[in-house]
Amino acid sequence: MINKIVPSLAAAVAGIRDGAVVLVSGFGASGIPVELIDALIDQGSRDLTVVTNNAGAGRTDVAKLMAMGRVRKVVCSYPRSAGSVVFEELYAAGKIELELVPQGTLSERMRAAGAGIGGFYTPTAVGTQLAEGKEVRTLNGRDYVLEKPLKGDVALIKAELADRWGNLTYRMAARNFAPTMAMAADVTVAQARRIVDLGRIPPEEVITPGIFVDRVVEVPNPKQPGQE
Amino acid sequence: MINKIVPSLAAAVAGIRDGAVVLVSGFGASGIPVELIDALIDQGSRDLTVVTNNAGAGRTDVAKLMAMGRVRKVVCSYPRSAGSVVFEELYAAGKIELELVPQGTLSERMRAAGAGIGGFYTPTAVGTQLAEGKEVRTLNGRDYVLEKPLKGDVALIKAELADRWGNLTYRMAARNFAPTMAMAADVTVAQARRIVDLGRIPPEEVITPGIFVDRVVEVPNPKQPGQE
Amino acid sequence: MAAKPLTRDEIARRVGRDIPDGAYVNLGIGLPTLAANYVPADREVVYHSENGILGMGPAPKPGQQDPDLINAGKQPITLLPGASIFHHTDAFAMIRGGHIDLALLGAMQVGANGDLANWSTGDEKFPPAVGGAMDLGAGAASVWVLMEHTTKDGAPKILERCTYPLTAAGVVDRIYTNLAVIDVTQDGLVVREVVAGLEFSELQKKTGAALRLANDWRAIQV
Amino acid sequence: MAAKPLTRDEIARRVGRDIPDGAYVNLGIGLPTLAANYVPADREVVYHSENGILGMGPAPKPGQQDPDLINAGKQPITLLPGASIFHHTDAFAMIRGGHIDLALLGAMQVGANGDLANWSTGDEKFPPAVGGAMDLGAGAASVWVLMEHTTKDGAPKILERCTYPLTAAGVVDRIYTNLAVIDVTQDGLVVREVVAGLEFSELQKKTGAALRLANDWRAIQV
Repeated sequence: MINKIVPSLAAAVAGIRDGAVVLVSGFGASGIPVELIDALIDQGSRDLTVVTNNAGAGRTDVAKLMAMGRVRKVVCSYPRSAGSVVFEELYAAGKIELELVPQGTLSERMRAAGAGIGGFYTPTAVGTQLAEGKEVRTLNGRDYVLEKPLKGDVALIKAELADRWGNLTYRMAARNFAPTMAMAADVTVAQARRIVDLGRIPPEEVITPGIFVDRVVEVPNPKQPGQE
Repeated sequence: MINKIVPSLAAAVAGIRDGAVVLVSGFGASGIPVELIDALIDQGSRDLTVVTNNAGAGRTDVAKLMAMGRVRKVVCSYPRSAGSVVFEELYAAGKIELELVPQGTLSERMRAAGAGIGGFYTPTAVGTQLAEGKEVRTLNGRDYVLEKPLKGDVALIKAELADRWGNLTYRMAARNFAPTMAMAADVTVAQARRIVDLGRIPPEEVITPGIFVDRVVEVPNPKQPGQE
Repeated sequence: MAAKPLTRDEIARRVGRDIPDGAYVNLGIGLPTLAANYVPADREVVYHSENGILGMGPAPKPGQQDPDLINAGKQPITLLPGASIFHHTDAFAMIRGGHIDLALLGAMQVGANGDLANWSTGDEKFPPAVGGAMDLGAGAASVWVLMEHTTKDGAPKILERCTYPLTAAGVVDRIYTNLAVIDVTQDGLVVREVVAGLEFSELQKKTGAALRLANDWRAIQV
Repeated sequence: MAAKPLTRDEIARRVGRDIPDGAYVNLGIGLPTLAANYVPADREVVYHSENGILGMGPAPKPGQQDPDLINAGKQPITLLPGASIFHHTDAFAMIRGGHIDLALLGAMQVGANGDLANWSTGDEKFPPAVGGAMDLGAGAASVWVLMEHTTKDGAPKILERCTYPLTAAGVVDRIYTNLAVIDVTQDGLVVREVVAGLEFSELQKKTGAALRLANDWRAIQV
């Protein structure tokens, strides 16, 4: 029998190793898996690479993980959101590494990892600093940069409904990076507002098929980032 | 005001030029836009390149278009379905060109065209005849073939619900190639079983957002391929 | 008559008039987002957001904000009938694939060759942040820049070549400033409209690249 | 005792027993599809189809076929609770991305090096057709081949190197035939099971590549 439901947040993040690449869903405050991040904080792994669009806000969740010195490197498109004070302090002090990636390239690189694509040519960033050191190639009369897949050891994502096979739906634009990150990690962990019986999510309405999901934990009243 | 609804099948296929690359949705008999193909037959354009998974069955729709000598080339993965007699005859007589593409590569090449990707590296077909003449490259220790985007001048697809903005849903696995083909063509034409008022398709249930769709025509009782 | 530069609202109003009926439009943070308020009521425009939304409507009434309905600037939005939700990778497929008809972006500098600089001053005190700017620059079918004509210190932001790090090369089609409306053409910068009372020679002085006044130029109407 | 080769049903039955609980499995057309009927009832296996389905169930009752629920062989199928529908590009992302644990495929030839040939005999009278075979060969985490041990003419289908055009190089992990179960290892072909009554030397004669009998080999139980 397939049962991806785990009984606790601790079980959901168990086994994340030091040095792991952790993909974290969310855009701004929407879609951030706050409870899973808190569980990761408690879990204790260190030297992490965190891939996420923004670099945390305030002093909670991702920002807290960084403030604890647990994050070696951030891969993101926009680390300078309102309130990204922790990241800015660490960056200014040279205590955290940043790989800045254009937002669409960030998403496409994770999609490539999930879809078995070894690399792709994108017009984004051609002629800019973010293409420096990368192969540029003219294809069909246009210049493109070669970008490589970005794979996670773990993805932490926030869903709305889930079932024991790991099928997921999302709430409105909280969907953002989650379906792509689910494809791109060796172990994908979803917190869902509600776990429903198998078959309750109509097949045509499943957004992330369970094949991409390894663990599901129910979090009925998820916190917004920054909420204590 | 945005109104992509056209009043007739003839209007839906108007303007397709001789020599056009036409993407046609469907897998087996499921998702084939029979009425749009019939309208294309009546429309008269010639020297077409048809991109579709199978190469027609029986002597109707795509097979009929080929039998009329209107198709110069077929790009597909599996031209030898049960009953693909017309294609086989034309192929044996050297009267039609075939570009055989692995099914996943076919879909991914159209996705690349739709997503602005200039090329991608896939492990599919490495070391086979279908990689001959193509660049092979080792990335991260594995061999990949470079594949190029496959763009349509027109896509003809079959949908379930549509609205005047061109938002679409599909019926079960009739979805198959349609969402990808919708992205990949300059002009995407959808026949829909039912046109509904704007807002009737819940935002989270839209499968193909209207941005990828140019014309919608209602076909309330679509024929199955082969049905006279 | 003394020239009176446009206010931010007036720039937005001027741009709003040019957004075509039926267009798929991505709005940058700030001034570009304002422009949506000034599109004539008889036009239907579909607004796109990088986080997976098409069909954004006006801001919600106070108390009706939904934390999962926000735009790229993280402001709360509403959905219009006909809206759709999709994931980030699809949102950027729309951008990169040329499906967005028009991106309205802010800028720090624009080159006479259409180069866009709007993500970094190169100041290494701050961590760099790019968001979707490079994707939009490279991918949108048309790019219009909305900005003040000069910096707060009066330095020109329109230059022969950008001095700040580029966002995308040769992509800007049109520039709307508080002083002028300027097309970026293969033959250089062509001034279509000038704020009332401003001499062309004055405009040229505030601009770091050669301008040419269109034969049919006129005063900006707001 | 005279050796009695397995029937098609018996091959399917033998394979069914090896499909692990919880696996995501893609079934090729024909014999592989039969194997699903013989998975022990206490296992839950999720079947994938290239046309965008996960969670296929048994064939529908007559009269209950849905033309839009078909498998890769275009046969009508049903959906189990927990099934999901997605588009073709996502279906192949699952394949190419290594998310399919196991592909059961038919073959014309298999090489001792794991090479798979199952799409073309090279005969130019017929148009070639490949479908998803190359994607599955290259992408699935494990590939098991189900086939007759020899051609109808008695020629071996397991060879040192395939003579037919390849589908994928070095991808086959295990071969189930009507005579034996054979693992493809880095040290060559290792026979795990042999049909009752067949001498190893006889099996070797019907095989175009060197076989090694596993120490713990046994008779195939069906």
